[in-house]
Amino acid sequence: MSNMRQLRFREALREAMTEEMDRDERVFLMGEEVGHYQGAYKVTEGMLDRFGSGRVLDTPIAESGFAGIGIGAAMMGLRPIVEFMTWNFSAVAFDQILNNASKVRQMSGGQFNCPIVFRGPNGSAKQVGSQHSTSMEHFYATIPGLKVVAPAFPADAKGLMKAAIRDDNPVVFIESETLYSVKGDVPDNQDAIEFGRAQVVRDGTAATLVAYSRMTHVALEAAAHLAKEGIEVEVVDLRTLRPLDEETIVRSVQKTHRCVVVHEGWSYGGVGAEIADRVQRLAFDWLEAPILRVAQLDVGMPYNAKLEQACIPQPDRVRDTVKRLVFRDG
Amino acid sequence: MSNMRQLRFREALREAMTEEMDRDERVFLMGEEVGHYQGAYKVTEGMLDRFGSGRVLDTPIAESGFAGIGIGAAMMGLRPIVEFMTWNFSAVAFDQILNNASKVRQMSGGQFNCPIVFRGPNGSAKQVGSQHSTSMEHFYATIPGLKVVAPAFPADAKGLMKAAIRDDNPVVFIESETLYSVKGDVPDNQDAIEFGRAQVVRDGTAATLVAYSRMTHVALEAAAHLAKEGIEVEVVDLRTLRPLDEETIVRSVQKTHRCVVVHEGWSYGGVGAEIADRVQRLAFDWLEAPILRVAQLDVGMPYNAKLEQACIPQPDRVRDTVKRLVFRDG
Amino acid sequence: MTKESSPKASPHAHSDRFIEATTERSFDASHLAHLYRQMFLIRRVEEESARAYASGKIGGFLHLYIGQEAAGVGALAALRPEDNVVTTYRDHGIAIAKGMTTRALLAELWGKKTGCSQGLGGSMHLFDKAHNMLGGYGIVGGHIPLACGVAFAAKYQQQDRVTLCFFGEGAVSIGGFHEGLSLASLWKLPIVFICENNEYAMGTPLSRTLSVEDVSQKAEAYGIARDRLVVDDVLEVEARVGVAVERARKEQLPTLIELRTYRFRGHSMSDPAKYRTQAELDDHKQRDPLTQARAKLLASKYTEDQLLAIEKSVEEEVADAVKFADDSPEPDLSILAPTTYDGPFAY
Amino acid sequence: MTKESSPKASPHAHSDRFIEATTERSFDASHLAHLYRQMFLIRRVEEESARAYASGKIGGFLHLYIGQEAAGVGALAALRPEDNVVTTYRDHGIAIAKGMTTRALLAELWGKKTGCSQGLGGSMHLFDKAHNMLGGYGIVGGHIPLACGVAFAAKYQQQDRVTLCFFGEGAVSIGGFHEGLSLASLWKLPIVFICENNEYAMGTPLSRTLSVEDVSQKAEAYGIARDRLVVDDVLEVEARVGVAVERARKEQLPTLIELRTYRFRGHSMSDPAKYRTQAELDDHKQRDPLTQARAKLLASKYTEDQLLAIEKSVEEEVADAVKFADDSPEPDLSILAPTTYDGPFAY
Ligand SMILES: Cc1ncc(C[n+]2csc(CCOP(=O)(O)OP(=O)(O)O)c2C)c(N)n1
Ligand SMILES: Cc1ncc(C[n+]2csc(CCOP(=O)(O)OP(=O)(O)O)c2C)c(N)n1
Ligand SMILES: [Mg+2]
Ligand SMILES: [Mg+2]
Repeated sequence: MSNMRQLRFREALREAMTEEMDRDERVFLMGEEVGHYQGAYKVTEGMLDRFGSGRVLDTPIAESGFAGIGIGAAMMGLRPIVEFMTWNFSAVAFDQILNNASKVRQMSGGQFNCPIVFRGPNGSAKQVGSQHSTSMEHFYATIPGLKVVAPAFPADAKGLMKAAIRDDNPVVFIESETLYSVKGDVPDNQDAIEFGRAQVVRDGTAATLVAYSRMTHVALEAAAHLAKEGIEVEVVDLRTLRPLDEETIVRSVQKTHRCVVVHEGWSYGGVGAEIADRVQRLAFDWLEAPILRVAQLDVGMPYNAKLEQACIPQPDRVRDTVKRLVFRDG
Repeated sequence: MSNMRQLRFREALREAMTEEMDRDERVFLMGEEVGHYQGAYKVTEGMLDRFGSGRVLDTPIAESGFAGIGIGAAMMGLRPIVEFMTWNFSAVAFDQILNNASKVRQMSGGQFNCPIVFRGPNGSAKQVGSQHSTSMEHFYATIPGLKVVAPAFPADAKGLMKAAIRDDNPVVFIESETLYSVKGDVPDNQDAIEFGRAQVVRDGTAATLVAYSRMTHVALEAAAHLAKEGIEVEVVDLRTLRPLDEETIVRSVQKTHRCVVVHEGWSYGGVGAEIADRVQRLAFDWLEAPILRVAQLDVGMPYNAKLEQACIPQPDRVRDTVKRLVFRDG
Repeated sequence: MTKESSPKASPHAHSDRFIEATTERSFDASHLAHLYRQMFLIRRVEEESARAYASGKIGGFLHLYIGQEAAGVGALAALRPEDNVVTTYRDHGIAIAKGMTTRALLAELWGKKTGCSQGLGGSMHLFDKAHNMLGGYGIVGGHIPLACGVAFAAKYQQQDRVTLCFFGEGAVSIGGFHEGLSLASLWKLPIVFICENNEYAMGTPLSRTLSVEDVSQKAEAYGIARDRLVVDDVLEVEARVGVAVERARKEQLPTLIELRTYRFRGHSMSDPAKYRTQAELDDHKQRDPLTQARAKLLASKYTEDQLLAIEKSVEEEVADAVKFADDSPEPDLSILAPTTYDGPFAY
Repeated sequence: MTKESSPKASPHAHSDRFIEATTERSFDASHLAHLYRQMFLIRRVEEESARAYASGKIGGFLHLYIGQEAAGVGALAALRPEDNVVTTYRDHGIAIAKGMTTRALLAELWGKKTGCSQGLGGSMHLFDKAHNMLGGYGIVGGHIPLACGVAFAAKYQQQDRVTLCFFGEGAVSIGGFHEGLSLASLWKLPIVFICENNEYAMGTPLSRTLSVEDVSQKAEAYGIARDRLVVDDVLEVEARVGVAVERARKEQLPTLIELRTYRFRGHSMSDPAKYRTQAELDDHKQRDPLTQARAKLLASKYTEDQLLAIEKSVEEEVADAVKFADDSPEPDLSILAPTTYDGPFAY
């Protein structure tokens, strides 16, 4: 067994990027403030010093431009990591990701790959308001040609980031500002983690909670509360959204017969809708109650702190939803 | 009863825009080639002549720029209709729609409305390739603050376009190049049609087919085939995707106990996923089989004609899916 | 926002010698006192905000306008009340200069229902319809086309209202800037684009984002008028922006103005601003336009006592607004649906 | 794509008098014959495509390059085989000039598995990795930053490969143009931006989309070199683009070149091109660079028979490619998954 260290989420990401840049000269990093400023959220701290300005590039504010540069460079065999200061700003680069990154392999008949990682924090931070709080993951998870990764723990962040950088396809890597300081055990020799493998992070029988990224922690908190009330729920941490490990989800639901999906994005057509579809389709005969979603309230994010917290899924909302399921009659 | 005329889909849209521009000076139209060229797909034919270049504006190729201009103008009380030559090109204006149009009312505390219509053809045309064939509706349907409309018939196109123009909120209006020449009865005095009311366009008991835009016609064709085999399915034409008329869908499923959603967009988190979620949630105890989706294959659109047709839902794929449901054991 | 008199716009706006030419000219001291009060009010509001942020009353991002007051106050002094303003997340100073009350501003920062945006917008999204303040926006460059639309509406409705659109020099690299200026030029929109070049975009100096140091030069690519000046004298800013405002109002032509200014604080509260030297900061503080305006007032008919009285009235206004914000109620959940849609909720 | 010799790049590329200066100079007739063959091949391929479109062998959009051949052929003649090209949906001519075989091109248009993109890309998305043809793209302006990335990669890998990026004058208004040029300038990328100004963007003349008629002038905003010429003489295009290519290769500096050209057909097959007069079209056809090149060859050492022989070889090449495309198999469904992802499918 390898030794464990306690790392923060941001440190785990940084280690993954650093190790991959050490082993592969084709990997480089670019984004706003990733270099001299050491990263808006300090994820890339020290990397400019280590790799120099040829491989750690501070960009102007031009997401579409530098996303496009990343895509072209990836087509030529480089392996760019493009940081969006937050995923909100990827909206101005949406065309590049949708129409170039995800499609170039297919429309070139398989001649050109696009091995690029787009990464940055997603969803709400704290009171940063309507235009800075959008959960963007489902905009990308819907697009074939992309892979979408959303870890909850430092070890997964490291292993999945390494896999993302090594992947020959474009990868959308979803982080969370409110996770960056979270600590967790990371094996010394943490290697790349294969995409498409969800993890059961808590065992239970009463219901299955499916979550990812920061919401896995919310789900676990809810599960702990529920356990005190005698309700043992299983928590499945997806880790990757595309590919989606439907087998692990279905296996759990076949055991628990009930399913709640927890995520921060809007519910309409969100990742939760996709999971609801798959679970009802693949575990139809095992379900004893409808699948329920706990998602962001269907509004833009308000600035006021209490309203914001009310919009974002909280442990008590998850708990109440599970109880509605468990105590459903008929 | 009012008299009926046979109109093409594009004529119905044009009449709606023309009538609304006649009755309300604040309404104006802009987009690429909408004026002198008479519209890339001739939807706006004759409108420049009628309203002049002050109200029918040919724009440069700058979707983000003119979408933004529309949004600012709408905040000042005008009622712009912004044509995207196709919805594919809205990807470069995605930020404007997501971060400005949908959010400005809420982030101004309700002070500023954004009464704007974004419209244009969506999804596949015929062999126009990967970057020109994306079904974009679910990217918008997921966003609170927007309304999303996707009619299948000329009368609905007219009535819903009038409603869209009169609506005080931003509306995404989904058309289809392959529908523009389709004819249908339109009442002489077709007035605005309220959003959020789906229509049962064929009665049946064996299953419910839910569709919208061009796929309603595919669903109807499949239904006709199935009828020959003695399977009578009900077809629900959604007409608007946000608001979504879950009552009509659920009422139908409570009767048929089976549901298939047909749409052109990708399945992951598509409108079909949302409908699957709502149906299993709201009609759980009535369902005798899982809800199935017939969507675009999970790839970018290939150019080759046969592959393209294989990617887009066809009547036979719908028919086979229904039969799988109807003859499901257990 | 109304002013007692306005200096005449100079025909030499493009000349660099204009600065010297006008600093010598006579000026209306009471008008300057009025502008000084606005600047001082902004300064104090910002200092109070910083304090409130530290004590947790304000959350999220907070981008202070300290150091740049003369830019916004000078520019907005050239407007009529019915003219429109659109700006970025660094919007407190602009909002005040456009007429928003200190109460409505602070209550918004506090997240209260009495805030200008009912506590939903926060620091970055200040809107005030009554004063034609069309908002602060958080996506860099995204508001520039929107501002063009505001100008478009005035032209469409044949109103001679001018729109001012503020942005930082960091916005010049993004597509929204290009598309906005391009369309404004093509369609001859009554707008003035004001680039507040404060030398940094977060931690990035202009030299690392733009290959051409003179931002105003971009105007050439669009064939529109331009101007460029260092913000020292608020009256100078007013006069130079005034020329562009008149061009917009009378000729329906856009202008790009680069105001060279400086922020004394970090980009936002979380930025320790390590990327610049203390000497650089001190140098700029020594040329603080507020101090300059105060000195100029003292050198004219104003006494120290009169200025202290003005400053005291500002302190009272700020204290009142803080109390108002403290005492105001928060919005509750019932506000969310009706502010998301006008009319029935759509889901 | 290899050429027998290349005229030396002139140091006077910025001078408008350069055109006269060089038309008089000596030239390598066999090189011109080589370029003439490429142009004639493109012309004939396009005519054949139009016919195939009418008969239903080609579907979707079809944007012909007829009239513009000298632009692409001249520009690409200035490249080395290892240099890269990125262009728009109007890509047939560029692809051929970059070395794509006529077979691979036509088979692609026919949607066949033997096509350059296995029948998946179609007319607008021609890719040929072996010839460093990095694709035709359908979103106006979206490929410009991508092309900068291609140039970036060469610089990163310290290869002296130059990237040529083509776009229409319609692309100049969009954000992608601005962000691409801005970054190329800032990061000193080895790229040449070639605006093929054919006077129309679909039905819209330049005067309705740009306030500044001289597109090349945009270069000033980015502080990069520029050039502007009317495409008459393919050798002239080669020489002038050559200057920029050398600048990119030797100095790692970008250039914006405006090639003033004209398309003889509508925007795509569905466009009857009613927005221009027959006289205007005739005027341009009279100056057809193909005719000019042919005349110049005849005036040099080439005989009519030799040119007919070249033309006959082109006809044979086209006929062969048509037959090849006709006879080739279509791709089947099994191709979709492995071209969507490299490695396991992700759903
Ligand atoms: C499209 C986009 N990208 C990135 C950001 C993050 N961001 C916010 S402010 C800022 C710097 C802007 O600098 P500048 O335009 O000079 O304005 P200043 O803050 O100096 O007033 C950045 C990068 C953003 N808000 N929007
Ligand atoms: C972003 C975007 N908007 C609109 C279109 C539709 N469109 C395709 S080509 C074209 C005109 C382009 O003209 P120009 O750039 O001059 O190139 P040309 O066709 O003349 O070669 C338009 C509007 C598009 N493909 N992409
Ligand atoms: Mg700045
Ligand atoms: Mg053109």
